[in-house]
Amino acid sequence: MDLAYTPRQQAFRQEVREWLAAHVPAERLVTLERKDGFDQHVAWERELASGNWGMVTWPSEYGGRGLDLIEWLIFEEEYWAAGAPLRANQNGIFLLGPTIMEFGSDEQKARFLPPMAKGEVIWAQAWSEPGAGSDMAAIKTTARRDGDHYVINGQKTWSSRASFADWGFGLFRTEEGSQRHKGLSFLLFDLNAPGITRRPIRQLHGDPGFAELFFDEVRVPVENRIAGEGEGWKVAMATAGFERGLMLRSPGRFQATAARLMALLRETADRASPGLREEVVRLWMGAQAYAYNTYQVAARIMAGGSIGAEASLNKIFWSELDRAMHRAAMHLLGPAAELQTLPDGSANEWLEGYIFSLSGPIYAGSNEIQRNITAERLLGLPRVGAG
Amino acid sequence: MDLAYTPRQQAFRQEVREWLAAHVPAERLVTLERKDGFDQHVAWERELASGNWGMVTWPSEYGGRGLDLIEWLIFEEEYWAAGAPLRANQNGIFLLGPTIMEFGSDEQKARFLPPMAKGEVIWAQAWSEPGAGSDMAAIKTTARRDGDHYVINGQKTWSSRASFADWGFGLFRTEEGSQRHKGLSFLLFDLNAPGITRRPIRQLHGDPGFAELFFDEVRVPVENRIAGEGEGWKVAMATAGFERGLMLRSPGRFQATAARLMALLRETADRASPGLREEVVRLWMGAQAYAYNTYQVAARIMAGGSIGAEASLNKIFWSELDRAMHRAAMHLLGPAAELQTLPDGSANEWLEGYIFSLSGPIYAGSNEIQRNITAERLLGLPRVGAG
Amino acid sequence: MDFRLPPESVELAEAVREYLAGTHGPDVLRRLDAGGNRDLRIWQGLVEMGLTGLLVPESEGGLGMTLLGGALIARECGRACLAEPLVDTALVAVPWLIARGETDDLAVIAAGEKLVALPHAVNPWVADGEGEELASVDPLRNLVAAPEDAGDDPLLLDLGALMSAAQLVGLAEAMLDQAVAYAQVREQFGHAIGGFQAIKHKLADVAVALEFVRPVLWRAAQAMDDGLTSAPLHVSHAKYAATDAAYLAAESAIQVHGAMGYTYEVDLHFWMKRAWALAGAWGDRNFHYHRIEDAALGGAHPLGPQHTFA
Amino acid sequence: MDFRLPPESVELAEAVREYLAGTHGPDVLRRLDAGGNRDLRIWQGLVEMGLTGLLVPESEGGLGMTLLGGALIARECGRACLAEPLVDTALVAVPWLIARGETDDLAVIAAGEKLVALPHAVNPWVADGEGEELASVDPLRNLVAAPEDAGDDPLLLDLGALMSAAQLVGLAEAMLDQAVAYAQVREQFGHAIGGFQAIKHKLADVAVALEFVRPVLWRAAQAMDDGLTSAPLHVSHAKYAATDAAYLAAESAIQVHGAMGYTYEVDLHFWMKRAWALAGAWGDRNFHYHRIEDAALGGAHPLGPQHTFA
Repeated sequence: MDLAYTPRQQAFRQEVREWLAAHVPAERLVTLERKDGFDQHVAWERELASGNWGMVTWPSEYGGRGLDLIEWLIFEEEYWAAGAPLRANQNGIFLLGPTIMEFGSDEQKARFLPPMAKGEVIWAQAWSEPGAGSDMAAIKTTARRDGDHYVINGQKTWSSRASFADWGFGLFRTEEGSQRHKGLSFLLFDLNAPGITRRPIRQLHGDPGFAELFFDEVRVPVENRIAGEGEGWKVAMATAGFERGLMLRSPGRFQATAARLMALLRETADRASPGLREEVVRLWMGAQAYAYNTYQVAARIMAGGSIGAEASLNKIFWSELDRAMHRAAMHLLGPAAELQTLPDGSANEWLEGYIFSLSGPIYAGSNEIQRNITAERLLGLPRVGAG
Repeated sequence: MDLAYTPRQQAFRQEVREWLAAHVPAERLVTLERKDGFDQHVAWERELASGNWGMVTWPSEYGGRGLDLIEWLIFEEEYWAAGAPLRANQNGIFLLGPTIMEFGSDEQKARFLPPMAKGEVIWAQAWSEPGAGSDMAAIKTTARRDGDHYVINGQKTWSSRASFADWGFGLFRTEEGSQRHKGLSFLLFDLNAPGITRRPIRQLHGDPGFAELFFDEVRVPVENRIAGEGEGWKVAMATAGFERGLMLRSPGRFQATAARLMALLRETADRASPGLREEVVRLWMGAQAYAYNTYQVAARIMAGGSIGAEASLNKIFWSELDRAMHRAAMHLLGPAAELQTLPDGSANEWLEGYIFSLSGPIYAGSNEIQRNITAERLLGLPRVGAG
Repeated sequence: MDFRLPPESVELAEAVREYLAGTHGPDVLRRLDAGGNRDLRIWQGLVEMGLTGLLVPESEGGLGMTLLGGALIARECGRACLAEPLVDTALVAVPWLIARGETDDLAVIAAGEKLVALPHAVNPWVADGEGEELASVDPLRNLVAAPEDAGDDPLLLDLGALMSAAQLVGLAEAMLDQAVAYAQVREQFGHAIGGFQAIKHKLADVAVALEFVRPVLWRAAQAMDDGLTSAPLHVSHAKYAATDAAYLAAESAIQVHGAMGYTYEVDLHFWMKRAWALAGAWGDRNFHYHRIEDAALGGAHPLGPQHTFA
Repeated sequence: MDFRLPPESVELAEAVREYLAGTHGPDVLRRLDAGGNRDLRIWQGLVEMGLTGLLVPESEGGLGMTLLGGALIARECGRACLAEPLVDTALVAVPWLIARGETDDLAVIAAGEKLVALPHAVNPWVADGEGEELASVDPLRNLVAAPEDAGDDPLLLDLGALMSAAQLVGLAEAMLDQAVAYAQVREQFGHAIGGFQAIKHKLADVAVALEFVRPVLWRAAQAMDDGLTSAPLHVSHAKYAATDAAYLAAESAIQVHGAMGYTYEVDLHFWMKRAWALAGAWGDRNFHYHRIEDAALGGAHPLGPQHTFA
């Protein structure tokens, strides 16, 4: 164990820090759940890509820097410390990108990865259906084979980024009459293809962050299928693993939140209840623990290991930590918590963040599902019918 | 709503307070989970009965005072405020007594209740079996009819007080081959009857608080059956309702613990962590809330109402409150928490109480079962197979 | 000693519950959110039920009810997510004016013809007042910036806190009901999700929390009616516990709803937003905690079972 | 930057785990409890594995391992509920003596021929020391009253706290394992109880807690090995978090065991009692919280993602 950064790592940190200091927008962007804000965030993706910072771990041939996970963590730390914007490109670079690298053909890699890295094509995910949320194997939307195309009919929902994104990926039933995990394929599709209707879903805060997608005889070329026909479940599970695992939520984000929360506590220390005070310090400790854990997992992966069902532990932890941090901030703010603009004139990011944090224990596989996975796969407890 | 005590109630409180001040043993009794301590507690029961304080709500013909639930609450408040001993007679006066009053014949009432009220006969419960804990309907111990007797064979376990008590009550399968809730009868039996073997179970703290009971052709007269043959489940459910409901844990006990905990916090305030400080105050609030709730339920019962599945809410609340109060005390004591005798020479009642409190969420129907009952009967959520 | 709620207050509360359930459903909240926020017809309905005069003496044309009776109605306002400024005017301002002997406007208030928006130093805003508008997370809350000279009258604070606590309890109850209703019909893995223990126990925990907040609320209201010196402690206990119960109910309810709960389409968000708003109103969780600690740990309030109703 | 545990330390820890699993099961704990508390044969086995010399320099006949390697072994001692005073002597006293340059006894200690029981002002007792006996809830703990002149050396405190945290982690892991094993076989309602979500999720929560305590522990040990000025903060974080995880594991495990968990017959109680004891040893939860708060909130320790390894 060596918990000191190498001179090269320190130099890299310095390079990231300087680039971000020069490029991070001074003004906070409009929320990416609105069209104007989405466009701002896409512009930021392209700015990042111009500096070759889109995804530092990707091979250089696809627009990355070929760096290792430690350097990725350093990049993320600096990114969040600098208060840089959320990533409109997240579904692409963290989920679909690694999926294509693992399961895609060389042609698919060459076709899809570089524009993804450059922020030229923004991706939406399309997993859930009205009847298939936690129970994703209940997917009904079909992709019927017709020569060198699939013809998609059905509906997806909670498709994040889909109101404004360019392309989507998801699971479709390519074998007629197949059940559950069988007969599914992983397809990529152009969100502007004929036959696709997007209906933005108004979220509880009023903005359309995700959308319903209606497919009416939508033709998708067979070459847009990742891995073999009927192998979709396996591919999707790997993608979901990326999502829950290392990549979706780098510790820097939560550590930055924790640091802001500690600053808020300092400002409000004379009226914070003692329990809230200790809660905030505990949450800061939690964010630190999450970082150490991630460094440990990263070191294991760099040494040839992998992240399996432990990803569920991760997902439970960060999502409940994030909610608890924002809840604590709401309590610290007290009477100002409800205000969209704080008395000092700044936007109430804590309120916005609290609302967003409520989705954490739900998306990417609800925490109930994660606790089942933890119990069954990590602890070895039995699966029983409905239990 | 009237939250003032009447002059009569105030006078009653004064009477209780004075009697207790004159009679509560100055020295703390030895734990009733040891024979010497049990005998001390039985002596205390008889002392209580001598003042006619055994169970103030019982009709005077059975050795009570015929008082109402408010007076019972006042009695309990003074009882716990005075630091009076635990009740060896608890299974009798709070569980079996009300059961006999509701389901027993006049002969049974006359035979069993007065000696119970006087502390002359101490009762043990005998519900669980090795394969029937939370799933009480899985009871296997049989009571075969043989003329005017039942002949019991089988085994009971976790029989509280049974190491030292005189009589027991429980559920037995009186119909051969019957399943689950059917074919069970509620029987009373002399723990010294031929064929009964008691094996005290050593508890985690080392003392034998409960026992296993082995029945080998034990003959019990038919007149010891409460209610009809095969009606045992109904009777037991009513008894369990008394247990979980109003009677088992009067608020005074928890309020006394909360007051002691607040005093401990005052003593240790200069080193208690701020979160622990708020936790203690919250727990005191919880004990108060439990008291208000009990007064509300008592008022409803006095007006002709009853306590149903809400008893499950009660049981969840008091058991987890009690555990949390004792856990907080352990943390306040810090390095002294592990010591059986505190630095000031007093017995570490907090440690003893913490260990006992761990049984609260388990006995009288585990809190998992209570949450199922709450969800299904109070909220109306569906019952599903194993879920 | 009788901890039963007064039957006539319970009956009125039930009538109000039925009335609001019938006339003030989520569709009304959506319509108000789409434009207007307030609706004179809704207000007139409340006036016709006599609610504006609930605490106004009968001599002034009111119903002359107690604060406990008022708290029962405030709870119903929370349950229905009522946005009209009934609670602030009829259940907070009226008893405060009466306590100060300022009775001139009571008849007009009872007639529904005057709203009273009282500022207080503990609130950085005035609800349904006049001045610079502030945007709340709750789209149906009309807030304006507080005047700089707002007073800090302790009775007014207690009235506001008590009635906020009552609304929070009603909001939490409604959120639990919505989550239960959704869990009964939403199916995953071939079963209604309400059949899974993970969902059952989560909602049971909310039920437990509410069961042990309600009596605290009634006790606080009665303590104010009785003029106990300990009333502020009991009000703070109610507000603190109701705040936590409402947060718990909201977080549990949205989790049970899954992604649906995160949409505007599902009704839940109106209730969550109101709960987050009222949690900070009339003294936040910190404020009320400190009052409790000062009294209970500070020694002013006697502890122990023999002092339950001190 | 490489957060992997040193392979040679992990291998040794695994060997110790196997050795203790084979020679130091619950039957041994019962035998010790029935009489004697300590057993020279057990001690001799530990000596033969080289554990008494774990941190003693190779020049003095030891293995010369790091504190991180020592913490890995302390965790195994917790997992096995080992009562012999190995941790106090070999993992707390030895590195402290080395730091003070008091190396005369190291060879004798490594040979297992000398125990060192160090008092500290933060502990009201000395474990396996000499003096007036104190009764602990843990029947296998040999405590005597602390001398009045016990010092308060901060390095000694950190060493004791670090190794207590490591034992607490091992204890918690063992309690989780015991609960899982019981839940796999105990049947109610026709199913193994481990199939019910209520049990699954309770135990999953323990698994989550442990997953995020272990790296804190390793980070604290490494910070001490590296001599960071922030080491006390990291040690306090580890002790505080390990204490909570151990309490959670104990309460969850006994709940899963039901009434069986409340008996002496089931093994669990030995682990619970050790956990309750070590929770208060070498600085309790309050003590360590205050050190964390002082450093992190007080401003001495830099906050933010860019300072993860400060």
